[in-house]
Amino acid sequence: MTSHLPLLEIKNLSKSYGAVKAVDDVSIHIDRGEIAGLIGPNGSGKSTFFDCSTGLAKPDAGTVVLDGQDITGWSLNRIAREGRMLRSFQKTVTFKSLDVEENLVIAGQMFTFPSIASTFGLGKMSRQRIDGLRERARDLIKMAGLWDVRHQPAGNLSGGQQKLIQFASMLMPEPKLILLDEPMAGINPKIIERVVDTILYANKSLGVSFLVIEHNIDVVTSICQRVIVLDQGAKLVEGLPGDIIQDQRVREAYLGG
Amino acid sequence: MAGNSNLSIRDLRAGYGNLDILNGVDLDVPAGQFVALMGPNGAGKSTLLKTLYGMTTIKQGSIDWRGKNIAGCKSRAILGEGISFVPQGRCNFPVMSVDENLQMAAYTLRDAKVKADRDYVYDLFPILKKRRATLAGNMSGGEQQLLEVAMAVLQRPKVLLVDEPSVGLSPAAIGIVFDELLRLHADGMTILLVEQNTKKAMEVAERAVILRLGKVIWDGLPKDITHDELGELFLTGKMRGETEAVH
Amino acid sequence: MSLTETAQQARRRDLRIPLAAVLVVLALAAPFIGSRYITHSLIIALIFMLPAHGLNLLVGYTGLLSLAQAAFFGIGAYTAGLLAVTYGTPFYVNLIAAGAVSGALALPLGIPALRLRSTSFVMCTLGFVIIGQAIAKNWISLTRGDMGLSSIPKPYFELGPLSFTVSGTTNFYYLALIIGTLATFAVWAIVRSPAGRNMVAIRENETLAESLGVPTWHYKLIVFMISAVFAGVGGCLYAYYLTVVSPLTFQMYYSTTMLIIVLGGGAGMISGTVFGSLLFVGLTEALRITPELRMIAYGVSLLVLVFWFKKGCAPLINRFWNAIGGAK
Amino acid sequence: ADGTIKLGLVAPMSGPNARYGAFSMHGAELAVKDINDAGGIDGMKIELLNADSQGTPVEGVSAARRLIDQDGVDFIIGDVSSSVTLAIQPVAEDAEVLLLNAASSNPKITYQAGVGGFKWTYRNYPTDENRALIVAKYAAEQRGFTKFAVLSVDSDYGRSAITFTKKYLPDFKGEILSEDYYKEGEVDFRSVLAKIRDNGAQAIIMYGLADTTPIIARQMIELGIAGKVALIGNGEFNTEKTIKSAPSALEGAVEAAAWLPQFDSPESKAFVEKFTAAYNEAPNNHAYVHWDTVNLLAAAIKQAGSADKVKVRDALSKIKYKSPVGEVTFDDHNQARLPMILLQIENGKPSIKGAYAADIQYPAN
Amino acid sequence: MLSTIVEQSVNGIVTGSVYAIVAVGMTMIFGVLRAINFAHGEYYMLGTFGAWFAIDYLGLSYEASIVVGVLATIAVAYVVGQLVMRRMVGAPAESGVLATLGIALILQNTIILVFGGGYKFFAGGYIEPVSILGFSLAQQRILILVVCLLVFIGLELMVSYTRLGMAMRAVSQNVECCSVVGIDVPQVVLRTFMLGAALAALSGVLTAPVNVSVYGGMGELITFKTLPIIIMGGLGNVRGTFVAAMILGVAESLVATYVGLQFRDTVGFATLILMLMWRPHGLFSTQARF
Ligand SMILES: Nc1ncnc2c1ncn2[C@@H]1O[C@H](COP(=O)(O)OP(=O)(O)OP(=O)(O)O)[C@@H](O)[C@H]1O
Ligand SMILES: Nc1ncnc2c1ncn2[C@@H]1O[C@H](COP(=O)(O)OP(=O)(O)OP(=O)(O)O)[C@@H](O)[C@H]1O
Ligand SMILES: CC(C)C[C@H](N)C(=O)O
Ligand SMILES: [Mg+2]
Ligand SMILES: [Mg+2]
Repeated sequence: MTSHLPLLEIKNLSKSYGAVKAVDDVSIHIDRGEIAGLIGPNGSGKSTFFDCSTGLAKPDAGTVVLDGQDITGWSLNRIAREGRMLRSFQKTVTFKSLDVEENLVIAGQMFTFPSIASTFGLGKMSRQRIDGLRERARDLIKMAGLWDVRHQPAGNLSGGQQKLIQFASMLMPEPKLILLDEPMAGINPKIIERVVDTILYANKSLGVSFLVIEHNIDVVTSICQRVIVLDQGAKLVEGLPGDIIQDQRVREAYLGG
Repeated sequence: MAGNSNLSIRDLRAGYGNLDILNGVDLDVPAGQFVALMGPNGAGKSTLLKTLYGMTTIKQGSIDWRGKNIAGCKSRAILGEGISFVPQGRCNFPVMSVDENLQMAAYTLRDAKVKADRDYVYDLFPILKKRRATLAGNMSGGEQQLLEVAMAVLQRPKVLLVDEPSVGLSPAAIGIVFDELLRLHADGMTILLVEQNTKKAMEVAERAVILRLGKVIWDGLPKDITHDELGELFLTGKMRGETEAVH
Repeated sequence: MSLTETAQQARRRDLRIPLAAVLVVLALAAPFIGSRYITHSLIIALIFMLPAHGLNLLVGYTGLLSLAQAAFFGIGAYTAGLLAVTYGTPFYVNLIAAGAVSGALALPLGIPALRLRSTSFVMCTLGFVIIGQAIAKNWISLTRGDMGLSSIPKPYFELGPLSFTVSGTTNFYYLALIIGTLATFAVWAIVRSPAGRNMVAIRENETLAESLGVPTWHYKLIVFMISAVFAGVGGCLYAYYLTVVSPLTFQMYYSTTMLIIVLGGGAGMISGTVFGSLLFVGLTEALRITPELRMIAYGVSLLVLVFWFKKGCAPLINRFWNAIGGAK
Repeated sequence: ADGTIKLGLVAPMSGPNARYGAFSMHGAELAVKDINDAGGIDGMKIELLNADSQGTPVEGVSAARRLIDQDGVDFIIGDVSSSVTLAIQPVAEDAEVLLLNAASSNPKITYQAGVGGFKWTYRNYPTDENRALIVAKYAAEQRGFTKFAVLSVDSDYGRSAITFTKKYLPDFKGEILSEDYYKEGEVDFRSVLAKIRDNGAQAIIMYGLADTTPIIARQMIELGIAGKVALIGNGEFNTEKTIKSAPSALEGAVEAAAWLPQFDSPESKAFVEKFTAAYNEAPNNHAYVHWDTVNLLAAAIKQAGSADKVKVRDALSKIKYKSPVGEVTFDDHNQARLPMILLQIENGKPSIKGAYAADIQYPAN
Repeated sequence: MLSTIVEQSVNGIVTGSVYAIVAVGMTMIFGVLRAINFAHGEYYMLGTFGAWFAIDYLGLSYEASIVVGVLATIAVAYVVGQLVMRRMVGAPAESGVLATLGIALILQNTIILVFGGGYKFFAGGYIEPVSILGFSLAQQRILILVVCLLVFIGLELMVSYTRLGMAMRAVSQNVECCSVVGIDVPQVVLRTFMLGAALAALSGVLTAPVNVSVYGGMGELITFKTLPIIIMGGLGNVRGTFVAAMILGVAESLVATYVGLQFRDTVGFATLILMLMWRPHGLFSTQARF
């Protein structure tokens, strides 16, 4: 049994750029079924921490263990495909000239087609799989309030709409763990509620765990079971959301006054 | 009609290519006012700012600024008229250092005050000073956002069009940015702020304008609208208990 | 409601099927309609269409601008030519060998090249053409150097007891038409598959695709190899049709011709490549009416293309196709 | 007879190789004009149609196809580049159109013509083999050179001339100390020339391009080997322009060519004069061979008494054509037996050392 | 042995200087347009033709012909820039390829049409050799070296300190943001393009005396020589271009000496490929994070 082990365990992760210690010996863990928050001032190393854990950047030191397997040094796509750990980007990125639906179908393909060879198939099986994905995509599109623009090229959508596509993409496949980098930035308050609901739903019903970077403190306190605070690359504190926002150090470094 | 230094928008229809996004926007902004533009995602807020800054195709309508119709002018000319713009999303020079980016921000200004201004923004955002030799593109998302706000400040505009400056900023940084906006406003700058952080926006702005589907559907004082009403407006375009939108 | 709908459909008849039928008939009857020169031009168009299809997979679908097609074209031509001249193997064997050798060589070449992004990749692939030519010139024991290969026999088939030779321009045209059609279908199948969607994802944003679990590196390598197979097959036809293969086969002019076909036709659209090969081969031939101004006019038409048909001709074709289809 | 005779000319008219096409075309044009002005061939005028090969096989074949099918020509002259000519051969054969080559020197072209295969290809130009033998022999026997450096153009022409040189050099106890080939358009030879300076070669064997010769010659001066190492081979060493560009480097150069402007015959001199008057520049070898080949064709038509291509072809096989440099006949491979002229630059002036013809030894098969 | 290597290195540096002047223009144009200018060598050719025309037809001195060649090229570049290059701002890389290939065809074949396809002799310049430190070198080559150094010092200063230089870098990084800070992008593109073309022409005119022959197709070869350089130097990087040109010049010289001239062009691309395997983004490139 591995279930008592944490889902994700990162130990002593460090990354420097020249003189800047972007991530400085950070260790965290995410439990199965948990929604954890990662907060910290601008430039405290949150995104870099994501980059190093998901294979986009190479950490200088540290290990990443996912579900009992050491994935340090795996490539971004391997971590996504084999590790079933997905991440979103802080920068708004979409497949710009493809429409919303295609954007989501691409995101969904990864577990539906087990091998590269299978993706070259055009048979009935392949078609059915794609139809299934398309249906799922439509549901998510409705959730995100993008129904009216679903046939628009993603690049022509507003900033917030593109951010929503990113979020919906994460939910297309059913991964074990999703790392979200500021999913609510630039999203209108009403849709934020829906996004929050969707996260909670995915967590409860589908058993997906989350690690969320977010500057919207209300959201963090309402969804996260545990919050980790980074400051200047190092872990400052970790604890329950309620405690964290009362913490004097956090108030000084992050919340401001 | 309105005075000389008003920004007045009449029946503005604009968009991208053949696609119209703004469907007849009317808006008067007296000199020195601080307006928050809000609305759901895809309402056309950014499009409106871009249109004011000459970056979209205008089909119809006028934009009067200091007695001159600037609809259809090039961005450079509009900048020359004292209007500057902080777009949504990344807008800096990624492989130039922070210092050089700030230099570029004052590209059109060539006076001695430029340097003093730069020192001022460095004091305002110490993190930028710390990173002054870092390439802008290598900084964190929030740091870049601060840089972009700083770049707009350096242009010393009369009208500042700013699109979601709080995105990606920590609560502390949001505080600094909004305080700076308030200070600029106090110095007489006209500000059009687009925000999704409605709570914060309504705290600082004198007036709230709500856009939906390319039209102004509500225009009034921030205190006249509650948060729940705002959410309702975003979703349905209607206020709770009302049948017709105001204005 | 449904009544008016059918009435409308009846009024706007779908003209696509009749038009497609006409096009098929035209393609089949071409050698009997036009002169042999026209047939020849069509053969050249079909020969260049093959590497262009491969290039379209690279540029149009995967977003990798490559100039290496002439190198693989040359490798295919040499493979087929050498086999035909030294061993006298039948045509289809050489055709497969040409594709296979080109495709196989694309692997070691692709591994370093595909690590590069955009322009560096372009230059690296251009380097393959130049280095390919140097090898063809200097590895004399294999390639016969600048003397080249000549008198490549006519395509000959040996299927069990049956054997026949394709001779004459008309017959060669049908051979090229069959191969061209098969290749077009192959491209169609590739781009319609989920892999095709992944390729487009790579073109649109490689890092994002990667984060969504697309093994971009493998796809890029595979597509690079597939495109080389197409080029190799084209090279084989070239060798048989021209009967000579020389180091000149490795030349930038061919790479740019293929690129112009793909971009001018409309990158990322199969109809674009098919149309582009007809258009640009047709254009260079049509411009022969004025030998002095020919290349100048060709240059001007490239500019016209860039400014007035930004996405190539394919959007026009699609619009036309939809218009006659009666679709709204 | 009446009507016009359509004659197609395939040559590179555009692109980097246009410089060859330009001379070819002027040469052919001049001949056609002269013939037509003189009333044509038995009253038949020649119409010259030119088609661009761009120096590439595909375009060359298209050009030939168009001339044959669209314009209906029975006679084609072309191309300069051997690779293109080799590709056109089967097209001409297939269409039964007479292909007269005037400037490609790859021996294969006539290995596979006449009894070798293609019945419709004729070549009125010496092969690389001829030239290589004559030059090597002269350099060894008359000049006493034994140590050579190779610096030739990296094309079938430059390469095959050297291949044949190597075949014959041992007969004259010559050895090659270094071997380099330059790309068309190369402008920097200092490295190679320094190497040659240091390796003690007595002569540079150069089968090269006319416009590169002055560059090399000037750099020889720069490196101080002008006058110490001789240039031998072919590459328009003899024109006034070239010699003027670097007199000391070209002094003593030995060249073998199908034709030279200095060749002392009235017809040749008249050609030079006419060409210069018409185009404001002196003709080169390519201009001459194309001019001459048009005249050869005209003579064959005249002899055949008709413009019927089969008759003309038969006439060509038997012709004894008086060219400005001597009598031309064709062997059983449709290869012209041509005298090759050899000259040496002496006191800044080319001096002709003789005209040699050599029969080709065709490979047995 | 050693002296050969030194001599060949000097040769290489001289050759590298010629490449460097052409390549730096190309790399700057790439910087502002994100397009490889396949027509760049044609401006080298135009400059040479202009100077040749000035000497042969107008009877001017070599010095005057330099001015004529460069000015004529600038005039052509102005027209091309106004009609074509300005409009390439923000266009995809593919459009750039097609457009510049088209321009190359037009320029090259127009010259062939006007002046004939044959080659001309360039008569002018300082071709007398002088001996320095035991090496014999045409005076013209020393001139080229000196001009090359001056050009690069000038450009380095311009790019780092002048408004045009800063604007050029800005355009290369973010076109949209340029309009936000008030940079006239098409104007910057046009000026950069004219500057690049002028440098190519200058290189052409300076090398014409030692290269002697002048013909319509000469530009294409130069274009292909400079391509590996601009990649190696890191696209848009002035200093990198200089170093890459020198490396390539020396490598070519050594290969021509020790391996064979026929492998010379291959060297450029082979060096490039080897170098890219080691440093995929060029020698001096700076990359922003994703
Ligand atoms: N490639 C790089 N080169 C140089 N410095 C870098 C690089 N990547 C990150 N940094 C630096 O590392 C620090 C951490 O950046 P990171 O993006 O992780 O911050 P963050 O916590 O995500 O901040 P934000 O909330 O503003 O997004 C920043 O100060 C940034 O300047
Ligand atoms: N470049 C474009 N081309 C075509 N349509 C566009 C383009 N940019 C935006 N749109 C469309 O215009 C509409 C309004 O977009 P806009 O960016 O103005 O929204 P917004 O109000 O700023 O939203 P957000 O809060 O998400 O930034 C959207 O529906 C979008 O699809
Ligand atoms: C261009 C010339 C040097 C061509 C040469 N006569 C040949 O046979 O190919
Ligand atoms: Mg971040
Ligand atoms: Mg917006």
